[in-house]
Amino acid sequence: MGYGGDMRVKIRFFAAPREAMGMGEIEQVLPAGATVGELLDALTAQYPVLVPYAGFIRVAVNRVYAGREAELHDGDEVAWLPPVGGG
Amino acid sequence: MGYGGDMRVKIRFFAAPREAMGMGEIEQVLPAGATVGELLDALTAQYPVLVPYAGFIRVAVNRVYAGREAELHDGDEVAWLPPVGGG
Amino acid sequence: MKLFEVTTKSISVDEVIARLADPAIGALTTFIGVVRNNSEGREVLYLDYEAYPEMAEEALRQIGDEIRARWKTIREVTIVHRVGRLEIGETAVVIALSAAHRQETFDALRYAIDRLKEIVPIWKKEVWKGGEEWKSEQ
Amino acid sequence: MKLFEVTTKSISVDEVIARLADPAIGALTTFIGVVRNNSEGREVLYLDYEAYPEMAEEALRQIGDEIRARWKTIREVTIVHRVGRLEIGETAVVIALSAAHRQETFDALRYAIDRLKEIVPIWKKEVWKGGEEWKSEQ
Repeated sequence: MGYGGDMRVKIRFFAAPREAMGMGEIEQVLPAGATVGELLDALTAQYPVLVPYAGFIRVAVNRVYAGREAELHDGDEVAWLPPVGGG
Repeated sequence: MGYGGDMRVKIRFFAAPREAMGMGEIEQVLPAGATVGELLDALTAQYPVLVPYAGFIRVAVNRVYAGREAELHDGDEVAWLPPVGGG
Repeated sequence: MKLFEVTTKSISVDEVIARLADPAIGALTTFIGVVRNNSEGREVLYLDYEAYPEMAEEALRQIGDEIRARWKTIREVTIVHRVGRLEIGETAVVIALSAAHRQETFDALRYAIDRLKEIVPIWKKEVWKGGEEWKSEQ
Repeated sequence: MKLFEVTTKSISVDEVIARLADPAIGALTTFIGVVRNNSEGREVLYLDYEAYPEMAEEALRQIGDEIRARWKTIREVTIVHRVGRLEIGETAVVIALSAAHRQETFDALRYAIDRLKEIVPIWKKEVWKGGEEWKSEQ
Protein backbone atom coordinates (compact mmCIF):
# COMPACT_ATOMS: atom_id res chain seq x y z
CA MET A 1 0.00 0.00 0.00
CA GLY A 2 1.24 3.50 -0.82
CA TYR A 3 1.03 6.41 1.51
CA GLY A 4 0.21 10.03 0.67
CA GLY A 5 -0.52 9.08 -2.94
CA ASP A 6 2.96 7.55 -3.33
CA MET A 7 3.90 3.96 -3.86
CA ARG A 8 6.96 1.93 -3.11
CA VAL A 9 8.54 -0.51 -5.55
CA LYS A 10 11.50 -2.83 -5.21
CA ILE A 11 14.16 -2.71 -7.91
CA ARG A 12 16.56 -5.61 -8.44
CA PHE A 13 19.90 -5.36 -10.26
CA PHE A 14 21.97 -8.11 -11.83
CA ALA A 15 25.38 -8.63 -13.41
CA ALA A 16 27.29 -5.50 -14.50
CA PRO A 17 24.79 -2.89 -13.28
CA ARG A 18 24.52 -4.74 -9.95
CA GLU A 19 28.29 -4.51 -9.62
CA ALA A 20 28.21 -0.82 -10.61
CA MET A 21 25.50 -0.12 -8.04
CA GLY A 22 27.32 -2.12 -5.39
CA MET A 23 24.03 -3.69 -4.39
CA GLY A 24 21.44 -6.03 -5.81
CA GLU A 25 18.28 -4.38 -4.57
CA ILE A 26 16.87 -0.98 -3.69
CA GLU A 27 13.47 0.43 -2.89
CA GLN A 28 12.14 3.50 -4.62
CA VAL A 29 9.18 5.73 -3.81
CA LEU A 30 7.24 6.94 -6.83
CA PRO A 31 4.05 8.89 -7.42
CA ALA A 32 1.02 6.65 -7.78
CA GLY A 33 0.49 5.72 -11.42
CA ALA A 34 4.15 6.07 -12.42
CA THR A 35 5.31 4.01 -15.38
CA VAL A 36 8.37 1.87 -15.96
CA GLY A 37 9.82 4.64 -18.12
CA GLU A 38 9.39 7.19 -15.34
CA LEU A 39 11.06 4.84 -12.89
CA LEU A 40 14.01 4.31 -15.23
CA ASP A 41 14.40 8.06 -15.70
CA ALA A 42 14.30 8.60 -11.95
CA LEU A 43 16.88 5.87 -11.38
CA THR A 44 19.39 7.13 -13.93
CA ALA A 45 19.00 10.66 -12.56
CA GLN A 46 19.59 9.42 -9.02
CA TYR A 47 22.32 6.84 -9.83
CA PRO A 48 24.58 8.12 -12.62
CA VAL A 49 26.49 4.80 -12.57
CA LEU A 50 23.45 3.26 -14.25
CA VAL A 51 23.55 5.58 -17.25
CA PRO A 52 25.96 3.49 -19.37
CA TYR A 53 23.67 0.47 -19.02
CA ALA A 54 20.32 2.17 -19.53
CA GLY A 55 20.25 1.85 -23.31
CA PHE A 56 20.65 -1.92 -23.31
CA ILE A 57 18.36 -3.16 -20.62
CA ARG A 58 15.03 -4.86 -20.56
CA VAL A 59 12.72 -4.53 -17.60
CA ALA A 60 10.61 -7.13 -15.88
CA VAL A 61 7.75 -6.28 -13.56
CA ASN A 62 6.89 -9.08 -11.18
CA ARG A 63 9.04 -11.44 -13.30
CA VAL A 64 7.41 -10.64 -16.63
CA TYR A 65 9.08 -8.53 -19.32
CA ALA A 66 7.39 -5.11 -19.53
CA GLY A 67 7.65 -2.00 -21.71
CA ARG A 68 8.41 1.59 -20.68
CA GLU A 69 4.71 2.43 -20.80
CA ALA A 70 3.69 -0.22 -18.25
CA GLU A 71 2.11 1.26 -15.15
CA LEU A 72 3.59 0.33 -11.81
CA HIS A 73 1.75 -0.54 -8.63
CA ASP A 74 2.66 -0.43 -4.98
CA GLY A 75 4.74 -3.45 -4.01
CA ASP A 76 5.84 -4.32 -7.53
CA GLU A 77 9.19 -6.02 -8.03
CA VAL A 78 10.94 -4.38 -10.93
CA ALA A 79 14.08 -5.98 -12.41
CA TRP A 80 16.72 -4.03 -14.35
CA LEU A 81 17.96 -6.70 -16.77
CA PRO A 82 21.10 -6.29 -18.85
CA PRO A 83 21.53 -8.50 -21.95
CA VAL A 84 21.30 -12.10 -20.77
CA GLY A 85 24.07 -14.64 -21.26
CA GLY A 86 23.00 -18.04 -20.04
CA GLY A 87 23.89 -21.36 -21.59
CA MET B 1 44.93 -71.01 -48.79
CA GLY B 2 42.64 -72.92 -51.15
CA TYR B 3 43.24 -76.47 -52.22
CA GLY B 4 42.61 -78.05 -55.62
CA GLY B 5 41.68 -74.65 -57.04
CA ASP B 6 38.92 -74.21 -54.46
CA MET B 7 38.71 -71.70 -51.64
CA ARG B 8 36.97 -71.66 -48.33
CA VAL B 9 35.03 -68.66 -47.00
CA LYS B 10 33.22 -68.09 -43.72
CA ILE B 11 29.63 -66.80 -43.88
CA ARG B 12 28.02 -65.09 -40.90
CA PHE B 13 24.27 -64.73 -40.39
CA PHE B 14 22.39 -62.27 -38.18
CA ALA B 15 18.87 -61.56 -36.96
CA ALA B 16 16.00 -63.26 -38.87
CA PRO B 17 18.11 -65.27 -41.35
CA ARG B 18 20.36 -66.42 -38.48
CA GLU B 19 17.27 -67.68 -36.68
CA ALA B 20 16.01 -69.32 -39.88
CA MET B 21 19.36 -71.00 -40.40
CA GLY B 22 19.54 -72.08 -36.78
CA MET B 23 23.18 -71.00 -36.72
CA GLY B 24 25.27 -67.87 -36.97
CA GLU B 25 28.14 -69.10 -39.05
CA ILE B 26 28.95 -71.64 -41.76
CA GLU B 27 31.90 -72.36 -44.00
CA GLN B 28 31.48 -72.77 -47.73
CA VAL B 29 33.87 -74.12 -50.35
CA LEU B 30 33.78 -72.24 -53.65
CA PRO B 31 35.74 -72.36 -56.89
CA ALA B 32 38.65 -69.93 -56.90
CA GLY B 33 37.59 -66.55 -58.30
CA ALA B 34 33.93 -66.91 -57.29
CA THR B 35 32.03 -63.70 -56.71
CA VAL B 36 29.65 -62.59 -53.96
CA GLY B 37 26.75 -63.17 -56.36
CA GLU B 38 27.85 -66.73 -57.04
CA LEU B 39 28.15 -67.37 -53.31
CA LEU B 40 24.65 -66.03 -52.68
CA ASP B 41 23.21 -68.19 -55.44
CA ALA B 42 24.97 -71.25 -54.01
CA LEU B 43 23.68 -70.48 -50.52
CA THR B 44 20.05 -70.02 -51.50
CA ALA B 45 20.21 -73.23 -53.56
CA GLN B 46 21.67 -75.15 -50.65
CA TYR B 47 19.59 -73.51 -47.87
CA PRO B 48 16.03 -72.80 -49.09
CA VAL B 49 15.20 -71.13 -45.75
CA LEU B 50 17.37 -68.23 -46.91
CA VAL B 51 15.31 -67.58 -50.03
CA PRO B 52 12.73 -65.22 -48.43
CA TYR B 53 15.55 -62.99 -47.16
CA ALA B 54 17.74 -62.97 -50.24
CA GLY B 55 16.08 -60.01 -51.93
CA PHE B 56 16.61 -57.64 -49.01
CA ILE B 57 20.13 -58.26 -47.86
CA ARG B 58 23.37 -56.44 -48.17
CA VAL B 59 26.67 -58.27 -48.06
CA ALA B 60 29.89 -57.35 -46.32
CA VAL B 61 33.21 -58.92 -47.15
CA ASN B 62 35.73 -58.62 -44.36
CA ARG B 63 33.44 -56.07 -42.66
CA VAL B 64 33.06 -53.79 -45.69
CA TYR B 65 29.87 -53.58 -47.76
CA ALA B 66 30.41 -55.27 -51.13
CA GLY B 67 28.40 -55.76 -54.34
CA ARG B 68 27.45 -58.99 -56.09
CA GLU B 69 30.32 -58.59 -58.51
CA ALA B 70 33.03 -58.49 -55.82
CA GLU B 71 35.48 -61.35 -56.11
CA LEU B 72 36.05 -63.51 -53.06
CA HIS B 73 39.32 -64.85 -51.76
CA ASP B 74 40.26 -67.77 -49.60
CA GLY B 75 39.66 -67.01 -45.92
CA ASP B 76 37.24 -64.12 -46.51
CA GLU B 77 34.58 -63.44 -43.92
CA VAL B 78 31.30 -62.79 -45.71
CA ALA B 79 28.31 -61.42 -43.80
CA TRP B 80 24.71 -61.87 -44.91
CA LEU B 81 23.13 -58.68 -43.60
CA PRO B 82 19.36 -58.16 -43.41
CA PRO B 83 18.03 -54.57 -43.13
CA VAL B 84 19.64 -53.02 -40.06
CA GLY B 85 17.64 -51.71 -37.14
CA GLY B 86 19.91 -50.13 -34.57
CA GLY B 87 19.17 -47.05 -32.54
CA MET C 1 11.29 -33.08 -9.03
CA LYS C 2 11.45 -29.84 -10.99
CA LEU C 3 11.58 -29.82 -14.76
CA PHE C 4 12.84 -26.22 -14.88
CA GLU C 5 15.49 -25.46 -12.34
CA VAL C 6 18.26 -23.02 -11.48
CA THR C 7 20.73 -24.67 -9.15
CA THR C 8 24.10 -24.05 -7.54
CA LYS C 9 24.95 -27.76 -7.60
CA SER C 10 26.83 -29.68 -10.26
CA ILE C 11 24.57 -31.24 -12.91
CA SER C 12 24.45 -34.90 -13.95
CA VAL C 13 22.99 -35.54 -17.40
CA ASP C 14 21.80 -38.98 -16.28
CA GLU C 15 19.95 -37.39 -13.39
CA VAL C 16 18.35 -34.78 -15.64
CA ILE C 17 17.12 -37.24 -18.25
CA ALA C 18 15.75 -39.45 -15.47
CA ARG C 19 13.29 -36.58 -14.86
CA LEU C 20 11.75 -37.45 -18.25
CA ALA C 21 11.40 -41.19 -17.55
CA ASP C 22 8.32 -42.40 -19.41
CA PRO C 23 7.74 -45.84 -20.92
CA ALA C 24 6.23 -44.25 -24.05
CA ILE C 25 9.35 -42.36 -25.14
CA GLY C 26 11.87 -43.71 -27.61
CA ALA C 27 14.13 -40.72 -28.18
CA LEU C 28 15.80 -38.10 -26.05
CA THR C 29 18.03 -35.30 -27.25
CA THR C 30 20.11 -33.17 -24.95
CA PHE C 31 22.13 -30.00 -25.20
CA ILE C 32 24.91 -29.63 -22.67
CA GLY C 33 26.67 -26.31 -22.29
CA VAL C 34 30.12 -26.59 -20.74
CA VAL C 35 32.72 -24.07 -19.65
CA ARG C 36 35.30 -23.52 -22.38
CA ASN C 37 38.89 -22.50 -21.67
CA ASN C 38 38.96 -19.71 -24.23
CA SER C 39 36.84 -16.91 -25.59
CA GLU C 40 37.71 -14.46 -28.34
CA GLY C 41 41.36 -15.40 -28.07
CA ARG C 42 41.57 -15.01 -24.32
CA GLU C 43 42.39 -17.80 -21.89
CA VAL C 44 39.40 -18.08 -19.58
CA LEU C 45 40.15 -18.96 -15.96
CA TYR C 46 36.56 -19.60 -14.86
CA LEU C 47 33.00 -18.34 -15.32
CA ASP C 48 30.67 -16.78 -12.83
CA TYR C 49 26.96 -17.27 -13.57
CA GLU C 50 24.30 -15.16 -11.91
CA ALA C 51 20.54 -15.55 -12.21
CA TYR C 52 17.32 -13.85 -11.31
CA PRO C 53 16.32 -17.30 -10.16
CA GLU C 54 12.55 -16.99 -9.68
CA MET C 55 12.09 -15.37 -13.07
CA ALA C 56 14.67 -17.63 -14.72
CA GLU C 57 12.77 -20.77 -13.77
CA GLU C 58 9.56 -19.23 -15.12
CA ALA C 59 11.33 -18.30 -18.37
CA LEU C 60 12.69 -21.84 -18.70
CA ARG C 61 9.17 -23.19 -18.22
CA GLN C 62 7.94 -20.77 -20.90
CA ILE C 63 10.48 -22.22 -23.32
CA GLY C 64 9.14 -25.68 -22.55
CA ASP C 65 5.61 -24.47 -23.21
CA GLU C 66 6.63 -22.82 -26.47
CA ILE C 67 8.32 -26.00 -27.67
CA ARG C 68 5.38 -28.23 -26.88
CA ALA C 69 3.00 -25.79 -28.58
CA ARG C 70 5.14 -25.68 -31.71
CA TRP C 71 6.24 -29.31 -32.01
CA LYS C 72 3.37 -31.55 -31.05
CA THR C 73 5.49 -34.69 -30.95
CA ILE C 74 7.68 -33.36 -28.14
CA ARG C 75 6.46 -35.06 -25.02
CA GLU C 76 8.37 -33.29 -22.28
CA VAL C 77 11.14 -30.75 -21.76
CA THR C 78 13.48 -30.24 -18.84
CA ILE C 79 16.13 -27.55 -18.43
CA VAL C 80 18.55 -27.29 -15.52
CA HIS C 81 20.93 -24.34 -15.36
CA ARG C 82 23.73 -24.02 -12.86
CA VAL C 83 24.83 -20.71 -11.35
CA GLY C 84 27.80 -19.60 -9.29
CA ARG C 85 31.47 -20.10 -10.08
CA LEU C 86 32.07 -22.80 -12.69
CA GLU C 87 35.45 -24.18 -13.62
CA ILE C 88 36.66 -25.16 -17.11
CA GLY C 89 34.90 -28.36 -18.26
CA GLU C 90 32.00 -28.07 -15.83
CA THR C 91 28.43 -28.26 -17.06
CA ALA C 92 26.52 -24.97 -17.03
CA VAL C 93 23.24 -26.13 -18.56
CA VAL C 94 21.48 -29.32 -19.58
CA ILE C 95 18.42 -29.23 -21.83
CA ALA C 96 16.65 -32.52 -22.52
CA LEU C 97 13.65 -33.26 -24.73
CA SER C 98 11.73 -36.48 -25.00
CA ALA C 99 9.51 -37.89 -27.75
CA ALA C 100 8.18 -41.19 -28.99
CA HIS C 101 10.09 -40.69 -32.27
CA ARG C 102 13.16 -38.59 -32.92
CA GLN C 103 12.24 -36.49 -35.97
CA GLU C 104 11.33 -33.19 -34.33
CA THR C 105 13.67 -33.36 -31.35
CA PHE C 106 16.63 -31.81 -33.17
CA ASP C 107 14.96 -28.58 -34.28
CA ALA C 108 13.26 -28.28 -30.92
CA LEU C 109 16.58 -28.71 -29.13
CA ARG C 110 18.21 -25.97 -31.17
CA TYR C 111 15.25 -23.71 -30.48
CA ALA C 112 15.50 -24.38 -26.75
CA ILE C 113 19.09 -23.22 -26.39
CA ASP C 114 18.69 -20.28 -28.81
CA ARG C 115 15.66 -19.14 -26.84
CA LEU C 116 17.40 -19.63 -23.51
CA LYS C 117 20.08 -17.22 -24.66
CA GLU C 118 17.39 -14.69 -25.62
CA ILE C 119 14.97 -14.59 -22.74
CA VAL C 120 16.24 -16.32 -19.61
CA PRO C 121 17.58 -13.89 -17.01
CA ILE C 122 20.93 -15.54 -16.40
CA TRP C 123 24.24 -13.77 -16.85
CA LYS C 124 27.76 -15.02 -17.42
CA LYS C 125 30.97 -13.30 -16.40
CA GLU C 126 34.16 -14.49 -18.01
CA VAL C 127 37.19 -14.14 -15.82
CA TRP C 128 40.64 -14.20 -17.36
CA LYS C 129 44.04 -13.21 -16.07
CA GLY C 130 43.89 -9.49 -15.49
CA GLY C 131 40.26 -8.90 -16.35
CA GLU C 132 36.67 -9.96 -16.54
CA GLU C 133 33.60 -9.23 -18.64
CA TRP C 134 29.86 -9.97 -18.61
CA LYS C 135 29.06 -11.72 -21.89
CA SER C 136 25.92 -11.97 -23.98
CA GLU C 137 25.03 -13.29 -27.43
CA GLN C 138 22.30 -10.67 -27.68
CA MET D 1 38.57 -45.59 -23.81
CA LYS D 2 36.75 -46.36 -27.04
CA LEU D 3 34.83 -43.65 -28.87
CA PHE D 4 32.86 -46.19 -30.93
CA GLU D 5 31.67 -49.15 -28.95
CA VAL D 6 29.16 -51.98 -28.97
CA THR D 7 28.55 -53.18 -25.44
CA THR D 8 26.31 -55.53 -23.49
CA LYS D 9 26.44 -53.26 -20.42
CA SER D 10 24.03 -50.53 -19.46
CA ILE D 11 25.03 -47.08 -20.72
CA SER D 12 25.49 -43.92 -18.66
CA VAL D 13 25.22 -40.65 -20.58
CA ASP D 14 27.55 -38.97 -18.10
CA GLU D 15 30.15 -41.67 -18.71
CA VAL D 16 29.81 -41.36 -22.48
CA ILE D 17 30.18 -37.59 -22.59
CA ALA D 18 33.17 -37.85 -20.26
CA ARG D 19 34.89 -39.58 -23.20
CA LEU D 20 34.78 -36.22 -25.00
CA ALA D 21 36.26 -34.22 -22.12
CA ASP D 22 38.27 -31.38 -23.62
CA PRO D 23 38.83 -27.91 -22.17
CA ALA D 24 38.25 -26.32 -25.59
CA ILE D 25 34.65 -27.48 -26.00
CA GLY D 26 31.65 -25.38 -25.04
CA ALA D 27 28.78 -27.44 -26.42
CA LEU D 28 27.76 -31.08 -26.46
CA THR D 29 24.66 -32.54 -28.03
CA THR D 30 23.51 -36.06 -27.44
CA PHE D 31 20.95 -38.40 -28.90
CA ILE D 32 19.69 -41.12 -26.58
CA GLY D 33 17.61 -43.97 -27.94
CA VAL D 34 15.51 -45.71 -25.31
CA VAL D 35 13.23 -48.72 -25.36
CA ARG D 36 9.61 -47.70 -25.89
CA ASN D 37 6.69 -49.73 -24.57
CA ASN D 38 4.74 -49.70 -27.82
CA SER D 39 5.25 -50.03 -31.55
CA GLU D 40 2.63 -49.86 -34.27
CA GLY D 41 -0.12 -50.27 -31.72
CA ARG D 42 1.39 -53.29 -30.01
CA GLU D 43 2.51 -53.42 -26.42
CA VAL D 44 6.22 -54.22 -26.50
CA LEU D 45 7.54 -56.45 -23.69
CA TYR D 46 11.24 -56.00 -24.40
CA LEU D 47 13.74 -55.66 -27.24
CA ASP D 48 16.55 -57.94 -28.24
CA TYR D 49 19.45 -56.23 -30.04
CA GLU D 50 22.02 -58.17 -32.00
CA ALA D 51 25.16 -56.83 -33.68
CA TYR D 52 27.92 -57.84 -35.98
CA PRO D 53 30.11 -56.21 -33.40
CA GLU D 54 33.45 -55.88 -35.16
CA MET D 55 31.85 -54.37 -38.25
CA ALA D 56 29.42 -52.29 -36.21
CA GLU D 57 32.21 -50.52 -34.37
CA GLU D 58 33.93 -49.80 -37.68
CA ALA D 59 30.66 -48.46 -39.13
CA LEU D 60 30.16 -46.22 -36.09
CA ARG D 61 33.68 -44.89 -36.55
CA GLN D 62 32.88 -44.25 -40.22
CA ILE D 63 29.90 -42.12 -39.16
CA GLY D 64 32.21 -40.13 -36.90
CA ASP D 65 34.62 -39.62 -39.80
CA GLU D 66 31.81 -38.56 -42.13
CA ILE D 67 30.56 -36.02 -39.62
CA ARG D 68 33.94 -34.47 -39.01
CA ALA D 69 34.56 -34.28 -42.76
CA ARG D 70 31.22 -32.56 -43.38
CA TRP D 71 30.99 -30.26 -40.36
CA LYS D 72 34.40 -28.83 -39.64
CA THR D 73 33.36 -27.36 -36.31
CA ILE D 74 32.56 -30.75 -34.82
CA ARG D 75 35.48 -31.62 -32.62
CA GLU D 76 34.75 -35.20 -31.63
CA VAL D 77 32.08 -37.87 -31.89
CA THR D 78 31.37 -40.86 -29.68
CA ILE D 79 28.70 -43.53 -30.17
CA VAL D 80 27.97 -46.36 -27.76
CA HIS D 81 25.35 -48.94 -28.68
CA ARG D 82 24.10 -51.61 -26.33
CA VAL D 83 23.11 -55.11 -27.45
CA GLY D 84 21.32 -58.03 -25.82
CA ARG D 85 17.95 -57.96 -24.10
CA LEU D 86 16.82 -54.45 -23.14
CA GLU D 87 13.83 -53.66 -20.97
CA ILE D 88 11.38 -50.77 -21.43
CA GLY D 89 13.04 -47.47 -20.53
CA GLU D 90 16.60 -48.74 -20.90
CA THR D 91 19.09 -46.90 -23.08
CA ALA D 92 19.95 -48.60 -26.37
CA VAL D 93 22.27 -46.00 -27.86
CA VAL D 94 24.01 -42.78 -26.91
CA ILE D 95 25.50 -40.50 -29.54
CA ALA D 96 27.44 -37.45 -28.36
CA LEU D 97 29.09 -34.68 -30.35
CA SER D 98 31.35 -31.93 -29.07
CA ALA D 99 32.23 -28.52 -30.46
CA ALA D 100 33.54 -25.17 -29.33
CA HIS D 101 30.23 -23.57 -30.40
CA ARG D 102 26.84 -25.16 -30.77
CA GLN D 103 25.69 -24.10 -34.27
CA GLU D 104 26.48 -27.22 -36.27
CA THR D 105 25.96 -29.82 -33.56
CA PHE D 106 22.20 -30.20 -34.16
CA ASP D 107 22.34 -31.10 -37.85
CA ALA D 108 25.32 -33.34 -37.21
CA LEU D 109 23.47 -35.12 -34.42
CA ARG D 110 20.46 -35.80 -36.63
CA TYR D 111 22.79 -37.08 -39.36
CA ALA D 112 24.53 -39.41 -36.90
CA ILE D 113 21.38 -41.25 -35.84
CA ASP D 114 19.89 -41.31 -39.35
CA ARG D 115 23.13 -42.77 -40.67
CA LEU D 116 23.36 -45.27 -37.82
CA LYS D 117 19.99 -46.63 -38.85
CA GLU D 118 21.23 -46.95 -42.44
CA ILE D 119 24.64 -48.53 -42.26
CA VAL D 120 25.45 -49.98 -38.84
CA PRO D 121 24.99 -53.76 -38.67
CA ILE D 122 22.82 -53.89 -35.58
CA TRP D 123 19.38 -55.49 -35.49
CA LYS D 124 16.43 -55.08 -33.18
CA LYS D 125 13.80 -57.68 -32.41
CA GLU D 126 10.58 -56.47 -30.82
CA VAL D 127 8.98 -59.00 -28.54
CA TRP D 128 5.32 -58.64 -27.64
CA LYS D 129 2.85 -61.00 -26.06
CA GLY D 130 2.39 -63.80 -28.56
CA GLY D 131 4.90 -62.71 -31.14
CA GLU D 132 8.13 -61.05 -32.18
CA GLU D 133 9.56 -59.29 -35.20
CA TRP D 134 12.91 -57.99 -36.43
CA LYS D 135 12.43 -54.28 -37.18
CA SER D 136 14.15 -51.87 -39.52
CA GLU D 137 13.54 -48.31 -40.71
CA GLN D 138 15.14 -49.19 -44.02
